[in-house]
Order: sequence, then structure tokens, then C-alpha cells
Amino acid sequence: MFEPNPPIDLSSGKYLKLWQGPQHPGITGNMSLELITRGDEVVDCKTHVGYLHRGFEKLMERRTFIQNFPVVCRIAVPEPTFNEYLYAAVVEELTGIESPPRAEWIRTLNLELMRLASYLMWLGGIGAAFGQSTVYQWTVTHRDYILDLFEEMTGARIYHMYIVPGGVRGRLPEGFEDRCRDVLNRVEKLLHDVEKVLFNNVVFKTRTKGLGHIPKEMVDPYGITGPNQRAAGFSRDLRKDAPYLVYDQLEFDLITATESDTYARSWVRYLEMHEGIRMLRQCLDRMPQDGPFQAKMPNVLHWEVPAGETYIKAECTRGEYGYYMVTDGSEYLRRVHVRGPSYTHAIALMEKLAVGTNIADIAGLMVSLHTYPPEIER
Amino acid sequence: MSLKDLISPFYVWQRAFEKPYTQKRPIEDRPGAPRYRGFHMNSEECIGCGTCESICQNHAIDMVPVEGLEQRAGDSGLRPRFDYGRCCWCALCVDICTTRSLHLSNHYAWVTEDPDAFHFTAGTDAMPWNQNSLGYRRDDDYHLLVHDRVEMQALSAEESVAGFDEVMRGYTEEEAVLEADRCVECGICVATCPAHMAIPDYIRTVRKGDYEAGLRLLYETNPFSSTCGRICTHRCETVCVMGYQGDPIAIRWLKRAIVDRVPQEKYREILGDEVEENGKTVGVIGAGPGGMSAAYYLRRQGYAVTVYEAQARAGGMLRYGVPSYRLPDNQLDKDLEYIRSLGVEMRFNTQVGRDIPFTQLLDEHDALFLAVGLNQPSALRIAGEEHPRVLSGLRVLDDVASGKDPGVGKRVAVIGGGNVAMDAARVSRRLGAEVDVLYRRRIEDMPADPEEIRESQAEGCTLVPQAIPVEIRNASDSNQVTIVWGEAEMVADDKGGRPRPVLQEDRMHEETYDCIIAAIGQGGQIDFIPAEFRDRIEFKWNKFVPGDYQQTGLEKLFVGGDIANSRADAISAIEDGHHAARGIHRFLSGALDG
Amino acid sequence: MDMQKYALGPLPNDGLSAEDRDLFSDARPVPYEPYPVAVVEKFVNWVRANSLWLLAFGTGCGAIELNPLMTARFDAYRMGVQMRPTPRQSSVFIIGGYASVKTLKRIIRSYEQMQGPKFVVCLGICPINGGMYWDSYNTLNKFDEYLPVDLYITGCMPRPEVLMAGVLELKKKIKEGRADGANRYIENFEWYKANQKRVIKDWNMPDYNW
Amino acid sequence: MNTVEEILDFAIDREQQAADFYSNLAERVSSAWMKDMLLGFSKEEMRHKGKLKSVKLGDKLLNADQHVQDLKIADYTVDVEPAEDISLQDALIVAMKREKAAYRLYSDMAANIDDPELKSLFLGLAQEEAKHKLYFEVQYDEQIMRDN
Repeated sequence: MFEPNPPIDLSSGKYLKLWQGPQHPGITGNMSLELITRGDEVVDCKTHVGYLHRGFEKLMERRTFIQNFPVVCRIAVPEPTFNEYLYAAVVEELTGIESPPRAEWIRTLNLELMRLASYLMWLGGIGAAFGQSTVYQWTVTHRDYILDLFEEMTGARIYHMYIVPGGVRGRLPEGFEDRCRDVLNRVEKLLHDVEKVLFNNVVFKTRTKGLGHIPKEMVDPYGITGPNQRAAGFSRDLRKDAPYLVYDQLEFDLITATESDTYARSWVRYLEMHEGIRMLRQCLDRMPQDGPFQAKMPNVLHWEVPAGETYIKAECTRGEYGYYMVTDGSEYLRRVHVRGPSYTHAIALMEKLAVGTNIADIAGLMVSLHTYPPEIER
Repeated sequence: MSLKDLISPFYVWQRAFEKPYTQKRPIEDRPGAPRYRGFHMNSEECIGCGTCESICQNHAIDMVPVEGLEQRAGDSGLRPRFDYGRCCWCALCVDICTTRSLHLSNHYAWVTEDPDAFHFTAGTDAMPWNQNSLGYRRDDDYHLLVHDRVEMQALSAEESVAGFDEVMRGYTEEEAVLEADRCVECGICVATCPAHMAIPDYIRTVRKGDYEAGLRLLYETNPFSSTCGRICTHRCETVCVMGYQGDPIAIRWLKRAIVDRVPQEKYREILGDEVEENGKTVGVIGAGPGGMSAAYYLRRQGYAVTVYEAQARAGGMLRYGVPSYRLPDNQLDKDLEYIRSLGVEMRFNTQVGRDIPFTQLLDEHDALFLAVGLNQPSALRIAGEEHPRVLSGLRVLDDVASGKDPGVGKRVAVIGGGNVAMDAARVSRRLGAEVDVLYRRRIEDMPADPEEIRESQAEGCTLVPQAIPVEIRNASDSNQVTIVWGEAEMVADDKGGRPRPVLQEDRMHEETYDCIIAAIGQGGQIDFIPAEFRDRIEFKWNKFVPGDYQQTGLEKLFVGGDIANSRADAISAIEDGHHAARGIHRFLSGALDG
Repeated sequence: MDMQKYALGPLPNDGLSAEDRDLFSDARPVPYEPYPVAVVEKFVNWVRANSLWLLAFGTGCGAIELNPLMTARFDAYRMGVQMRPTPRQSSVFIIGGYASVKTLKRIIRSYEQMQGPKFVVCLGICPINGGMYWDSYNTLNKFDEYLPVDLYITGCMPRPEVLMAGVLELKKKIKEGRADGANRYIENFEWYKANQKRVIKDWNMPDYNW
Repeated sequence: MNTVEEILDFAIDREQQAADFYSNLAERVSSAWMKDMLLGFSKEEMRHKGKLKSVKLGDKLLNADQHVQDLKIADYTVDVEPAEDISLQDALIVAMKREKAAYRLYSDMAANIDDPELKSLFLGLAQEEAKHKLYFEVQYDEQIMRDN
């Protein structure tokens, strides 16, 4: 399991080297896989990243603490909110600022909506990767309904820049709760349809069951977290194990599976979407309607954060997402490191899982790991 | 594989009968949400402070000068220019906008083939979205700046009226840092400060706790920092951008915070005392803030400076006009001592014209700086003013400053609404008198500083606005005096001046006091300038009209201070002195035409 | 047209090793010449404008809004737009936001493989003037120094609606015969190549990817 | 004085006298800046004279019933002597009082005359003088009573 894949003699003429990506419709985001194939079987895989590298961690060292908050959300394009939350949490931890309870509820709502939107997009992706493009059409549209909610709440569809260190940037708009419930109902109805069309689909089942099996003992050494890990039978979730925000006040179940293949991972995510909707409904019902949504802040223009270091993690859609930050007491941070789950899932794990699969299943396998290349490279 | 798995996917057809998702006309039918962060708009309230520019992490905002803007105090004349090849619509600029003029529309479509076209100046360029009424605004309860001032510890009204102890106690180090932290460093104040002090820079030194650097910055433009840290008229604070949504930064108190933390003994070490003599001499007439400021900057440049002062001590109006509960003597001395320690020669009790002729000074020195100030109180010029119980405000303050009892009695009427009137009233309160302040106009027209007015009221002075004195009479008790005053109606001035009070002769009042203190204004006295020079010097009313660098038509003579400017405050005099020092240096080194 | 200018001889293909050089064409690209009859050219342009095939290459974060654009809700298909998996079949290259140096190499390769008429549309602020990553060491600030751009759509992210507006604008431009980016590329070939090679240090591909 | 001509000549003469008064005083004063100022007053009177001259040639005089604000400062200030060491404050008082006297003179003349044309002429002149008084009163308000 930990040995490198056996060396392959390309000059023997039995093998063909294939580049999948970065310009390839079956690849998630902008990365590439270097496949060695024998017939249509993949015998070796190398992952290549770096196409999306922007040097965020360096850019952040040049920006003040408030200026960093619009920057971080762009680290993971389809799922910016977790970055916003984690950055805010890290800064709050280092400065000792506490965001007020109302902000905590709004943040939770925001994160869970983001998770749902992100899962919807992923659900479309897994559908499309196995030829079920109708599901893709449906889910992307329903994700758009959630983006409408975000637009209303935060002022933007993709990069919300809403969770600011100290709280959130504004109260929820008038009538938001009703519109949000309406969207949740629609999504829930869609999910039931998707279950029938995708998860009960003989094609999907046949192709995904057994594909990309992650052995249980591989999980910890490879740093596999999130639904990928839960599909392998571990019941671990930071929302339960190290609750942050208001997760300790919400009722939800941990979803696990044991098969640890593409189908199991998909099914875990599918059930987690239902749990997400459940949590969102609780948020809407129980959220405080008044009180401050921002802590008392210093003048942010020259905000000096005391020297210190900290690591804060949260359970994002794909697993553990963490921010490690070192400050030296100046207006600029000394070092930040963003730990995204895509890094471990898409690079080392993918290289292992791809071996022995069919070329046609590579796209589906990748999607089943749910990785975002912009987050790998930052 | 079960049969269910084969059939179930056909469920997809059910959705074929539902309403399609497709937006018919997306561009027209889907405007941005009410809070959408679209393109920028800027309203007229913008004063070009540039805070948006400093917070923009993408350098998408440039402050550019805009033609045809209405000239306003505290307006830099710059407006933000946006580069939509940089902007990321985070709207931090909106959140930080000090005047709340900047906001976003919900317009979001801009497509063009020219990459250099995505520039515009918000608010002044005609953009298609300028009329949009929706879009992102900062929420009322969300702040990136601190709007409330850190209040300074002060004596209560009862405590302060009991003696001449300084009322304002100064910031603690923590308070000073908190207050300094509020500054957005826009620099609007620098343009408004008569001395153009490096305000944001010295505030930063307070924040960093580097008081020595702060002191050096202060002395670059103002050698009366301890004084100005207490009694400056702080025009800077009236334009401070933080004042648009909250309290302006306490710039004056922060200046004081620096000097309070540097002991007198360290001044020479921090600021240096090296002077390279250049062999030229300059005479300064008047040891007030203007004269001493000129003396300081001239001495720094190596001139041998002699200051001629009619009084026995230096400080001018700061010593004889400002009571010690606002400016303790030792604080004024702190400033003056350092200037004198550089080797400035002082000639006290030397009144030019009486003790030494003006022409002699003109001959002895390479240049002269004249800042004699306004020390002649204006007379009331109403019937009966020669009554012995009618005192002048300046005299009362002078007496108190020199330790004499002005003998105001138990019940005092102060006439006037300027700082001298307020000082006279508050001094009288401290001497145990009941005080009425009669003022011809409304309280909001009073030229005194607002806090002076507020504090005098707190200390129990009764302000009687719109009261015009018309006559002074003998009272039945010869130690008392009676004043007749009439109520005033305010009429607007057609020519745009301040509203004028008009006496209502049918509404007269009569009141008896132990004394009346007149503090209606003061004039200057320059009769010592011989008639032969008159034609070369320009005057308007009773003031000098100096040319560039405070120079008069008599080339060697430079003038400044209250007698040469219309603002009549210490900071303006200080700047006149500094400016004249630069002028004299240029003149004597041949760079300034005569 | 002055063909002299393009008769500069074969491309040097300096970046390739001697044995690889034989494997690649060294022919120079030639600009497109419109039909001599104006009406015909106009008609052809109309046809081109109504069948825009996008290259499915998510070069940057802008790709995130292409999903809604191409699916049911915004449904750009009704405007004659569709995604194609390979450059050989595509006519519109969408630069989805920032382009990093490593991606630029693939962008050039894909762009040159596209068959004319071809157009480049830039999404978002980053290709205009650096945008969010103006001070990053790994992204390009002004994209038009590397490839000719026919249209810019500002925003971060530009909404699908603006992308549709952009498509309409591009169609207009094509119909008017003004979308001449491809010709600009060939006419200023040396300049573009010099710029590209300035940032791509390991140039190991032919000078023009036929 | 029975004709418009005569009355205007009288008024012109009075302005000339006033101008002379100020310029004479300017010669005598010792204060450096008073000289300039008094010459300024004199010039002001000469301007008034010029205005009356143009009235003689057909220009319109100030309308008799136009309201000129009376600040009543001249009414309650004491009389002062135009001495050599006159101060700015006193010079302004002298000027206010002179204009007030002129205003009184024309008003009284208007009251004692029946011819409506001449009456309105006198009233118009009175208004002119009231305007001059207002000018000095405003200056007194601004320069002397800054703080009051």
C-alpha cells in the first residue's frame, strides 16, 4: 500500500502514456493526470498540479488582516465560505475577539448553505461523469437557487466575503427565512428524484460499486478525511468531535458506510445533504432575531494582531479544512498555511486509486473523491 | 441488479412535465439583489479622504484630482478612480468610507473589447448605473472604524470651579493608544491646520508608543507643543473625517499625550541643541507664540536672535490671556524654556517705541519679525463706561495670571462671547462670583470654542444671549454698577456675513452687578513704527497685510501673529512665525526678492 | 495583403531538441483573408456568429460560472453556444479569470490548435489588469500581451447574465467583421511569441502548435 | 433749494465736505494704519459723490421706500472727538454718526416739503445715507465687536 507503484518500461511497446488534462472535460478543475495504460486499463498514474497556483499564502503576508479577508475566499472557488470562516476564526482566536452569538448562527447557516450548494454541484459532477447529464442539469440549477440566497444575503453569488473577522457583514434580509425554506423544500424534493434517477440507476450502480476502494488501513496514513473517510467506516466529523460555531446545539446524525467505494462515498454525501437540510431548518427556526452581529472591533486600517500561532480546523464538504497562522504582533501576519483536504485526496490518494481502473472511470473516480484543484495549490 | 434499478431511472420523465428552469430573458429579468455588490457609486458627500484607497488590497482605487469641484473646507479635491481590471467587489471601500458617500449599485454588466476602458471616477463620471437606487450599503450596525472618542479624565465642574487646577487631566498611555488607533491617517487635517503639522504621523507615534519620535515630529512645525496640546483651537478636529459618523479624533489631546510623556530634561537630548552660528542677527518684537516660534526656527538655522518683550515674562497672550486651569504656567514654561535654551536672547520689559526706538532695531538687525499681537481691549463706547466698576477682560486675566486679585466682587456681568469672555467668566467663577455672560448674538454664534462654552455653563456661568448693552449707570451702592441692556433680534446679512443682532428698544432690562467685565474684542498698537515707513507697509483695518513669507513692503520687516492674520489664534501665530523664519532665511540668503 | 511580411521562412522551433524538431511542423500561420465579395463575407460572419463552440477548459476560477451558464437555468445553448471537449472543434476560447504561467503554456497550445475563425473572451478582472492577483509571482497581469483578446467581461465573478451579454456582444462583433483577434495574433506573431517566451522559461514545444 | 438740481448740488457738496473731512484728518493722525483707513473713508465719500453726479445726469436714485437695515449701533455709542490719536474704533464711530446725521438731515427735509417729486428725492438721498451708515455699522460689528 505504501510502496511506490512498480516501475514500468515504456519502451517495451505494451504501454501507452496518456495525459488527461489540464484541458480535458473529464477532469475536475485545472489539473492533469499522467496515465500509463495497457489497453484501457490504467497501470500507473501521476498527478500534476500547479496550473492554478497563485501563491495565496505569500500574498497574504503582504496584506493587512482586514485586506486578507476578501483574498481567502478565493482559495477554494466552489466553496469560499469555509475559508472566510476559518480565516475569521483564526484572527479572532489570536486577537481574543469573540463574535456575538447571532453572528455564530448566521455563520453556521452560511456554512451549511455553502455545503449544500457545494454538494449539489458535486452531485451533478458525479452524475455527469457516469453519463447521467440530466442530474447535472437539475443540481446545477438548484445550486443556483442557493446562490440566489447567497446573493440576497451577502451581495454576491460566488465570492460572498460575508464572514468578516469579528462577525458578519450584515443582518439577514427581510423575508430571507421564508425564501430559504422554500429553496430547501425544492432541494429536498430534488434529492428524492436524484435518488431514484441516479442512485437506483443500474448503470450508475454497476459502474461505481467497487470502484476506487479505499481500504480502511489506508485512511489515516493517507490523511483521508471527510465523507471519504466516513464512507470507509470511520465515524469522525469535526462538527461532532470538536464542535465549533453552534454545531453543539444542532441535532444531526453522522453518516457512515463501510464499502468505501465510489458508490458508498456518493451515498454518504447524498445522506449528508439531507442532514444539512435538517440543520439548516434548525438554524432558521432557532436563530436569534436581534442582538449585535459584529464584535467591537479596533480600527481595522492598522490592526495589529498580537504575536502568537494557532491552528483552527473545520469540517468542510470534503473533510478537514484548517488554517495555521503565525503572527508577530505587527499589522501583517508572519506566515499562514492553509490545509485543504483536496491536497491529500487528489494527489497521493488518486495516484493509488487509479491503478487498475478503466480509463473511462478515471473521471468518475476523481469526482468521487470530491477535490478542488484551486484549493490544492492555493 | 434488480428490476427496480432498471425502471427507476425512467422517473426522470416526471420532471418533463414541470415548469422549465430556464430564465426567459435573464439579462432583463434578473437585476442584482437589493444588496448586490455591483459597480461603484459616490455621492456628493465625498470629501476625498482616500481611506478607500488605503484599504483596497488590489490597488484598484486611485485618488485623482477632479476639475470643477466646489471648494469646501476639509475636501481634498480628490475623488476615487476605480480600475475594474483590479476591483474584486469586496466593498471594503464602502465599509470604511468615512462619509458613507461611497456605495455600490446593483448593476453588474460591463463588456468591452478594450482592456484599458475599465476605469472611471465614481460620482463625477457619467456611468449608466449612476441612478441605481439599490446595491450594497454598509449596515448601520457594522463598523470597521471606531466612531466614539476616548473621553479624557477631567475635574468635575465642582472641583474645577474650586481652584485654578488644570481641568483636563490628560490621557493615560492606554487611553492615548486607543484614541490614536481610531485615526485613518487620511491627512485631511494637515491641510486645515494653520501650521500644517504632520498630524497623522505623530498620531502614529502615539499608537506605537514612540513619544520621542513624536516630539521630533511636533517640533518640525510647532515649538509650542505642550501649549497647543492644551489650548489649540484645533481646526484640524473640525474637518477630521471621523467626525462625519462619530467623534473626530482628539488630535489636540494626542499632541498633549506626547509632550506629557517627555520630561523637560530630555528635550535637548531628543531634539538636539547644536546650532551652527551663521553670523547674522534677527530681532523679534513680541515674545508671544508667533515671536517665539520665529525665534526658535531662526535660531535653529544659526541666526543670533534677540526677542524684545514689553512684559516681564515671555508667552504673550498665552501667559497673560489664558488662565492656568487651561494652560498651567509650567507647561508654557516647558515650551519656552527649550527655545531659550538654544541661545535665544530675551530682553524683557523692553517696549519698542518707549524703551528702544524702532529704527534702532531696524539698524541693528539684519531682519525683524514683528508679532506684537492684539493687546488693546476694545472699549464699549456706550454711555457710562468710564465707571470704575467696569473692567476689561484682558486686565482681569492679566491680574489673575500675575497673582493679583482683580476684585471682581460677588456678582459679575461679562460682556462678550469670545474666548476672552469665557476665560473672564470662568476666572470670576473661581474667584467666587455669580456670573452672567451677556452676548449680543445667539449662543451658536459665539466665537469661543464650543468646549469653553460647554465648560463655562457646567461651571455655573449663566449665558444670556441676544443681549445688547446700551448704557451703564451708577448704582445706589457706589461699589456696584448698573447695566441697561436690550434684547436683540437676529437679522440675516444680505451680503453673506454672519447674522446681525438688532436692538429691540421696547424690550429693555436693567441689572445691577458688583462689576462689569468688557470682553468684546481687542485691537493692536503699532504707533512705534515711524511715519516715514508707513507708505511702504500695507494695512487693512487695524491689521498688517503681509506679502509672501510674511514680508512687508519694508523689506527687512516681517510680521505675523494676531496683528497680521484674521484667525487670531495661537496656532496661526506659530505658523506665521515659522513661515516668517523661512522667509527671513530666504531673504537673508538672497533667495527672496526684496 | 503584403505576403512578404509572412515569408519570413520556417519557424525556428528553437525549444525542441534536434530529433523532436522533425516531428513538428515549422510552417508559419497565415492570416485569414475575407471573401472578396462583401456580401458573402457578411453572410459567412453571420453564420459564424450563430454557432459559437466553447472550448471546455477551465483555466481559472471563472469556470465556476460556466456551469450555470451552460445548464438549464441560463441555457446558453439557445444562443447557439455549446461546449466542446477539444480545441480542434472549438471556436471560442474563454479565459476563465487568472492565467498562471504553467497554464499559459497549455492555453497557447490549445489556442493554436483551434481552427479559425477563433475568438478569445476573457472573464473577470484578472486578465484585464491582474485583478486579485496583481502582485502574485505566478499569474499574468495583462493577458492581451500573450494572446489576442476579442472581448473582456469584467466582474469577480461575472454573473452568468453578464457572460450571456458578453456572448451577445461577441456575436455582434463577429457579424460586424471586427473580431479579428486571430489575425492580430498572426500579424504580430513575433511580438506575441517574445512575450510568451519571456514568461515561459521551459519552452519545449514548437513555436506554433499546428 | 427748490429744484432737483439744487438739491443734488447740495448733496454733492456735502459728500465733498465729508471727503475733505476724512482726508484732513488723515493728514493729522499719528497712527500708522489710521491714515490709510481714513483715506479709504475719504475715497468712499468721493465714490458717493460720483454716484450723485451720475444721478444728476439721469441715473436712478435709491428707491425711497426700499428698506435699509438699521443695526442701531450708532444710536447707542457715545460721541467721540476726531483727534490726532484717534483709534479705529473711534474713527468708525465718527463715520457712523456722520452718516446718521446726514440721514436725519435728508429725512427732516423730506418731512418739511410738499412737492412729491422733491420729497421722494430727499427720501431717496436719506436712504443712500442709511446705506452708508449700514456699511460702517457692519464694519464696526466685524472689526471692533468681533467677540460680541
